[in-house]
Amino acid sequence: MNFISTHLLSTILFFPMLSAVVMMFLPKDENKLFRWFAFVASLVPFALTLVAWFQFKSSQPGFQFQETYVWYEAIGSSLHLGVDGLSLTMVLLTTFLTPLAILASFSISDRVKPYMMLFLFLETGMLGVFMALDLLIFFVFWEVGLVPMYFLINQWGSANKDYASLKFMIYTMGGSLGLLLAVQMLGVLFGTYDLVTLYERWNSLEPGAILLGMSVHTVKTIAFWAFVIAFAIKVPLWPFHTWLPDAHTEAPTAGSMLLAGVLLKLGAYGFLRLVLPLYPAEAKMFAGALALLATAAIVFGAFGSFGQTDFKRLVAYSSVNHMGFVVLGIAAAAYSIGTQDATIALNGAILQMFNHGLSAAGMFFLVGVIYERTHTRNLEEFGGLFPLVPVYGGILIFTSMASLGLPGLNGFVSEFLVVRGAFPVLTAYTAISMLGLLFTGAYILKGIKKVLHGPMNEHWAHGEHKLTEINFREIMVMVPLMALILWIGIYPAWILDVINKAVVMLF
Amino acid sequence: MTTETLIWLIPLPPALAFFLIVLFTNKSKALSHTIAVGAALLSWLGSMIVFVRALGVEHLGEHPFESSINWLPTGDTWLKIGVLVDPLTAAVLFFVAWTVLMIFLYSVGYHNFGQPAGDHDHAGLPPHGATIEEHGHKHVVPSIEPMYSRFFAFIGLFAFGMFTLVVSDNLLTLFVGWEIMGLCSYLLIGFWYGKPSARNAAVKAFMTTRVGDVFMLLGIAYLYSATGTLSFREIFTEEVLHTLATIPSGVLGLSAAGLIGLLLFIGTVGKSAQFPLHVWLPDAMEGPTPVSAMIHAATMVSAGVYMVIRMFPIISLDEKTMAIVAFVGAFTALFAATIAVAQNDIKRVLAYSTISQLGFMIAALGIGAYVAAVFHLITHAFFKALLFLGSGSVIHGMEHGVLHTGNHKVDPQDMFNMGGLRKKMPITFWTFLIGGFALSGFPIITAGFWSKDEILADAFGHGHIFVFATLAIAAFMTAFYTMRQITLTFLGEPRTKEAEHAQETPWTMTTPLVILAFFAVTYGWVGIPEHFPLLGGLVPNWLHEFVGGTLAEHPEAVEFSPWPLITSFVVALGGLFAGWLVYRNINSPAEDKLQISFLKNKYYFDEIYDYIFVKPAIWVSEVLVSAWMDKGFIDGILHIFGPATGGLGSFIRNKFDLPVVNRFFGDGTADVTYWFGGKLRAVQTGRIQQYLMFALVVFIAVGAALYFFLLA
Amino acid sequence: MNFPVLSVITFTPMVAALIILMLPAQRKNEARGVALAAATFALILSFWVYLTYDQAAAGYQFIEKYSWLPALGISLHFGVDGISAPLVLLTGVVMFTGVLISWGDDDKHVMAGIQDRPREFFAFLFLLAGGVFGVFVSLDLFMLFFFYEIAVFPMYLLIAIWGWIQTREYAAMKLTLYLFIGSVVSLVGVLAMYWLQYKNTGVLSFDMILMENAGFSQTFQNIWFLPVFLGFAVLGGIWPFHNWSPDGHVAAPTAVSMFHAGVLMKLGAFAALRVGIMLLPQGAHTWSWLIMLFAGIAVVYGAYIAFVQEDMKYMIGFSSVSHMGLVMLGMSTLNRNGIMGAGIQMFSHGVMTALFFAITGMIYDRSHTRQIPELGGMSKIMPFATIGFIIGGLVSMGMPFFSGFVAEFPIFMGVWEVQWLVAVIASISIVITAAYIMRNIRQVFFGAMPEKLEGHITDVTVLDKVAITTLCLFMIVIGLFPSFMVPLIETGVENVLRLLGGS
Amino acid sequence: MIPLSWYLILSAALFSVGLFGVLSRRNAVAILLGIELMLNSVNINLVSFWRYGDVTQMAGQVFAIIVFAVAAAEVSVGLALVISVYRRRNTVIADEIDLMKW
Repeated sequence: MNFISTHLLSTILFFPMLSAVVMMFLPKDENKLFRWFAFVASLVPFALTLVAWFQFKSSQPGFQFQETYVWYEAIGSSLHLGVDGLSLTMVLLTTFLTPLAILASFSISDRVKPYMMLFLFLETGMLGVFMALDLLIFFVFWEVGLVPMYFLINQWGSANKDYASLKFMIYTMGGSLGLLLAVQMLGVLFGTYDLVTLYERWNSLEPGAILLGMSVHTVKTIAFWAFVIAFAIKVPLWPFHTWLPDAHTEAPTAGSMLLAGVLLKLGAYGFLRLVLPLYPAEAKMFAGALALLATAAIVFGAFGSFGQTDFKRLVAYSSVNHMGFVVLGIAAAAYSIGTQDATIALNGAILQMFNHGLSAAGMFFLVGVIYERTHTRNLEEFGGLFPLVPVYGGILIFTSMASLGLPGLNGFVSEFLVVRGAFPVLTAYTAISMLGLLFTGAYILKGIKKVLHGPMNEHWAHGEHKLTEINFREIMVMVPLMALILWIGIYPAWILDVINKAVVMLF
Repeated sequence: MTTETLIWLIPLPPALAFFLIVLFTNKSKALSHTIAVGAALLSWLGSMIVFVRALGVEHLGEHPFESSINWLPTGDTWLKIGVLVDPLTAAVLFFVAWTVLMIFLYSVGYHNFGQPAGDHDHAGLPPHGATIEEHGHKHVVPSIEPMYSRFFAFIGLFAFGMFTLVVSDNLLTLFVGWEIMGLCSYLLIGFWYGKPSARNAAVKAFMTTRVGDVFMLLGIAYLYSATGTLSFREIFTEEVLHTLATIPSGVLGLSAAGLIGLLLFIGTVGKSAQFPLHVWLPDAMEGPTPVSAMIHAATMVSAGVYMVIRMFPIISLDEKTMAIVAFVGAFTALFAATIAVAQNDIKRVLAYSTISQLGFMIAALGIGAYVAAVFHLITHAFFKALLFLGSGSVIHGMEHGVLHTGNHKVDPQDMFNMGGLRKKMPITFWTFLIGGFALSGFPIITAGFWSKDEILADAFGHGHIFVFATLAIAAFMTAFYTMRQITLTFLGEPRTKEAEHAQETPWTMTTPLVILAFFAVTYGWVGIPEHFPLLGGLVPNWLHEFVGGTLAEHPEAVEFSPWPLITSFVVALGGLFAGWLVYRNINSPAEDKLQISFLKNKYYFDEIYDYIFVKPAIWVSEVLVSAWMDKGFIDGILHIFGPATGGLGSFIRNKFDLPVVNRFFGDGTADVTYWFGGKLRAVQTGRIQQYLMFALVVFIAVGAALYFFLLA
Repeated sequence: MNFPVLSVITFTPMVAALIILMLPAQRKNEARGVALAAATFALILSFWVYLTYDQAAAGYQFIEKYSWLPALGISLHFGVDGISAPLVLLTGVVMFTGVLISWGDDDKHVMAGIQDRPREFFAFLFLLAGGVFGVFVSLDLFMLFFFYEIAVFPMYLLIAIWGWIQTREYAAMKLTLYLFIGSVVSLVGVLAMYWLQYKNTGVLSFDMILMENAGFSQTFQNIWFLPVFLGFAVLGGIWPFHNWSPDGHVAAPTAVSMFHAGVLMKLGAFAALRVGIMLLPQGAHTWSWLIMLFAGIAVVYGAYIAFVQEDMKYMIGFSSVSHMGLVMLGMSTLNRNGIMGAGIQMFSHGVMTALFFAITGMIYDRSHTRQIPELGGMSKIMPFATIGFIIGGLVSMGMPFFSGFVAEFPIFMGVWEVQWLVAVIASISIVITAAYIMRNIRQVFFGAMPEKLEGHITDVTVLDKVAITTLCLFMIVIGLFPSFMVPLIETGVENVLRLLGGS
Repeated sequence: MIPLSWYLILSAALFSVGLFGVLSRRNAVAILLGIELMLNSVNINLVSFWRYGDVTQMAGQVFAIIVFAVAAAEVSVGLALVISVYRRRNTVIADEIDLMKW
């Protein structure tokens, strides 16, 4: 057992990948076996993360459970894993959502083995980003995470999956081109990719020096924007968000659960882990621009979502809206780094990442439940489903209220903290983004009204496509999500304490 | 059990009831309503115990019952949330507990518990009655509500929201309770989601209150960032208030306290349906009547006023904000009263009267009459709950008539289809009469008179003549439309067959009416000002002493002057008499001269808002954002890159790679060599001797060159 | 070294060629059997050489020296260093998989693989392989040229006889002419070096190790570096002289184009590095900017053109031009990261292109068309090949966890040290490569199967699967564990840097 | 004794006559004849250099004999060719045998 305790992080990281490889050798067409194998295989990292969570000493500064392995000596990069309060929360979110996503995809019946294998690879890809303390490893897992997602959308998506998956892949890769170049520059300048050393060496460059033929300041600004654009596309920030609705509507249910639940957090995590520590001065200088884009994301995300007729696109745009709050929090923190407002804003931003992960995954799953039964996502064709499927209706209202940010549930706590943190620093932007918050309510209620309310829907009431109630398995997917949503809504301190200490130590 | 833990426990029973019903007992109706009413009873009991203990403590204002826990870590400090019972909370807790319990009890009867299930009742539409075989002939009897247990779950959650709001010691949990009530009002107004009007009303209610909430959230954020804390005890200290008053907020020239007060006040405007954001409340009548009672009397709207009362110390720091508050309150009072006069639906009249009475309270706060506002809040809660429940039982009775005659076109809520119900429904009539008189401020007896008179006295005393005048006119019109309502529904002869067959409602509905009627009368005697002519000294002005204690410095009672007293006498009696005189022999809307279309359609505010806000919002989101911006503009740019790469690639290939590199260099050299070879071919003439001659010539040339270069 | 492993590796294919020629014509399977045996033997040996190369000692190992023509100082001087060891392994692997792919299944009605005169085909192929082995291991300039010509000559015959009917004459002739002119140009330069060394040191020898410190003057090196480097670089597909390669690929049969792109182009790059940069270091310094310019253009140029290609082989051909441009880019930086990256990229691209051409060949043999719009739905019928092609695609995209990334990253780091603008422009090619690879995979493998192809597409044979697995294995292993190959190449790079003046 | 130069002049003259014969005669056999003349002039040269040079070195003599052998081989082959051409083309005129033109 001491192998596990000494190599905790690498076990969590590589276990899904290894189980995927093992799954390759399982006999063909044993769908039930694949499903349960993948499910159990994804539960193991979750259990280990819980072990890590309880062993994690939140008040101890710096990174814990650190492990370093030889990977690519020649260019000074090593597989250096480590977690602090911030990344442990994200690891917990990932390992919590993946089993649920796999449980949710029990209804997939075509080519189950590759599907489950891709899912486990995706989990490793995501975990890698959160655990990496080496810039190159961060970039490696950042890019690798794209491939399984691309094939999930491409192979198991709905109608125009080709366009959506290609757009998703090329858009993110194009965006992270700048990141690739900046990472190379840092590696070349300092000979090593270790984040911790990079932090001080990069910040200790005195502004006057000449670097690559330009002043350090211009180099830093260019590198800053390269990082920001790569992460903005992933978050997605306003102008770079158009891939999200397409990718979401075409992805299979479980795919969009993870896409919204975790993949969007990679971008925000990038901001927190790389942009703020590496470019404090530039972040402070361009915080205004970031805040503008964040507010645009909030407002236009809300308006975009309000205007949709496809249920899944509505929820997809809501992700743009909610992630806009995260970036607003980060921008506010960047502007007033070190003050209490910054700490509160960051607490809010990170908790919002966690909460949005839960509520978005829940919402997408519920859209998937309806889609699997009716094979349509058009809001016009629903209406009056509440009498037919009351339990589903209840759950949908609960999760919608969570994603709406109703106080008493998790959404409100993080949004309140972000607003509280951002208000004194970026008053105008926070005020405008309130318009977004208002329309968040509008489109959520539009969703509920169009799907549930109205006289009993005859079309789905009887005949061969009679709407069946949400079954036990699907409820089991929702119960943990709802429980956590309620638990964070009522008593958020258990997770916020870890985040808070991490933020205080980090910035 | 210490009072603090008891206070913590007050909100919990209804929440527990909600979860129990939703998760477990939603199948059995009896079990659900027993849990719900039991929970309401428990909270009621808790509140009463706390109220009595609070009475026992003298100077409760200085050292109230309070306890708090660490909730949110923010950097190295913690945001604390907790409970607080000071005189204001105790008073409000009293009336909330009572009204909530009465409404729970009333709902059992209202939803026809014990009646057979409807023939073709679907969840989502009001019950249409069930035909039963009874000794020979068939007749239709009201059927039980299909979503019976869901109703009790929602009002349980509603009660939890209100209790959390009342007992919370900081703005955050207050806001939590506030929004939960917003959710429950959405769920309950849209209870019969089958009806399109109910669906739209629910969304309208939630969205309009949400507009207010958004500003309130900004206010809370501003307050929290300015003072570093949200709990009332820490904010209402001298130095914090002073700093707030002095820092300029840079907006509209208000001080920080002024802006915070204004932002929070906009939240109340949304929640208590004051002037600009009042449109949702009349539509909220779509919900079942106990809900309207709950929303418009006991809890939701009074929560808005309660928050302004709670924030009074901050708002009173800035006279500009106070002026705005006073103006909004007074204007709403008059504005709503004018509309109420022209309404035919019994519940809509009461809805507008609620808006107008809330206008009274807000105006009272605007002019600084703190105790009067609290007093009117409490009395209004009682008699408005009474009126709503009374109207509910009237409608219930009328439904009996409709089911009896079987013609469903007659709207049981329209007052012109009623008339002469005093004989059919005596208890309802008498309790409704007491409520009506309390609302219109019938002198001396009813509580409404004392609280309204207190407000008028304060307005007159502090020299706010303009406010005093508008409130007096509003009071007159209140009395007028109340009497109109009573005459149309109860007095005179039944105008339709359905009205003849109306029956008295069962005991579960009438007992709450009687209890509330009792309070509507007796509660007034608790706040009679000392130097009132005859009755002055009889009962000590308990309310003034007790509630006044919440503020730091005790507000001194205004000295007596006869004028406000006379005006309230004249206004009340005059209005009542005028109402009865005009409407005693009108029995169809045509004859009613006051049905001016302008008032009837509520000054067309709904259409204006729809035109100014809703339509553009839809256009912006559908056309501007998702169609133009996302699909057209941003995707447009993206769709340039793909083909552009293709174009560049084919350009390089077809224009440069093939022609230049391939043809020119590659095959070009081949052609040159080919050409050169072609030229050389001429040398191969085939004749041997030419070859030899050529060889000789070359031999000689080379020999000469060598000789010339090397040797020479 | 008691056992002369390098000479055995070099001459096994040639001996095998002779044996195959002696077999009677109609005994096809026997010819293929002998070929496979020889290829496997060579692979095992080259793998053994790769593993037992002592990284600590670095420098040239497995040295063998047999005098061949002492009068002119020519000796059969074999030796392997950090850079050439992986390439020997690459040749072994590509030869092994090439033979497997060409086996084909002649019993079913689909005549995949080489059916007509396999005997001669394998003979010439092995001659080619022997030549390539010779170049990688020879330390004697003359011997290098000797094997170089042996390698180029069979290419012509293989393409002209077994190639694609429409363009095989044109392509074969163009390819051979390009390569011969290139080799002639560099031969002239080599002779100049040979002559100058004789003048300077009085020793008449083609031996590279001697030549390394022959003390060529700065001006001499400036003049002669370009002809020598560009002469070899023509075979490496450097930008202005790249056009023979795509046409050659399209016309060549599967195994030959695997060899051609997989190994032959690396031959050119390797020879350019070994002769051009190591022997004329100062010349390399002065002209490095021009090489970087050409290489930079090649990277972007190849990617853009590949993006618009309709024919799969043209697409892969131009992507090879782009990737070989990366190799040249790595070399032109003349610093540790760049050259190391170039070394890894040579191996990684070799394996990847071999896989691409193998699978394209399988598809072509069955569907008789390589036009992407006319293909589709292959994944349902040959899932194994689909996965192979996807892994190859990911490598060519430079996706992390695959050898492509491990190779490209140090190249870009090297370029960063020299000229950051080129790095930015070259990195655009990554996205474009990703775009056309993804589009191609979707269209060919996952699109709908056109009804014209319905009937006669059969799954790939077991041998094909073995070939695909070996190639994919190498790519994934290097991607996940760079320490498998990178330290070895690093030792080779030390040697180059020492010669370049430790820059 | 006769100076060497005389022999050289003789052989040069003989060589030029032969050359002229080769270049101008139309008949193929005559061309062969001219070649024979040129070869013999060379022999004269060789022998004369041998005689006037270092007599111990037999190189001159040996070389002359080699030239005889070569001349014989060359004439036989040449005549064979001319005969076969004649059989095919019924002509021996050099100008008419120009099929080898490209």
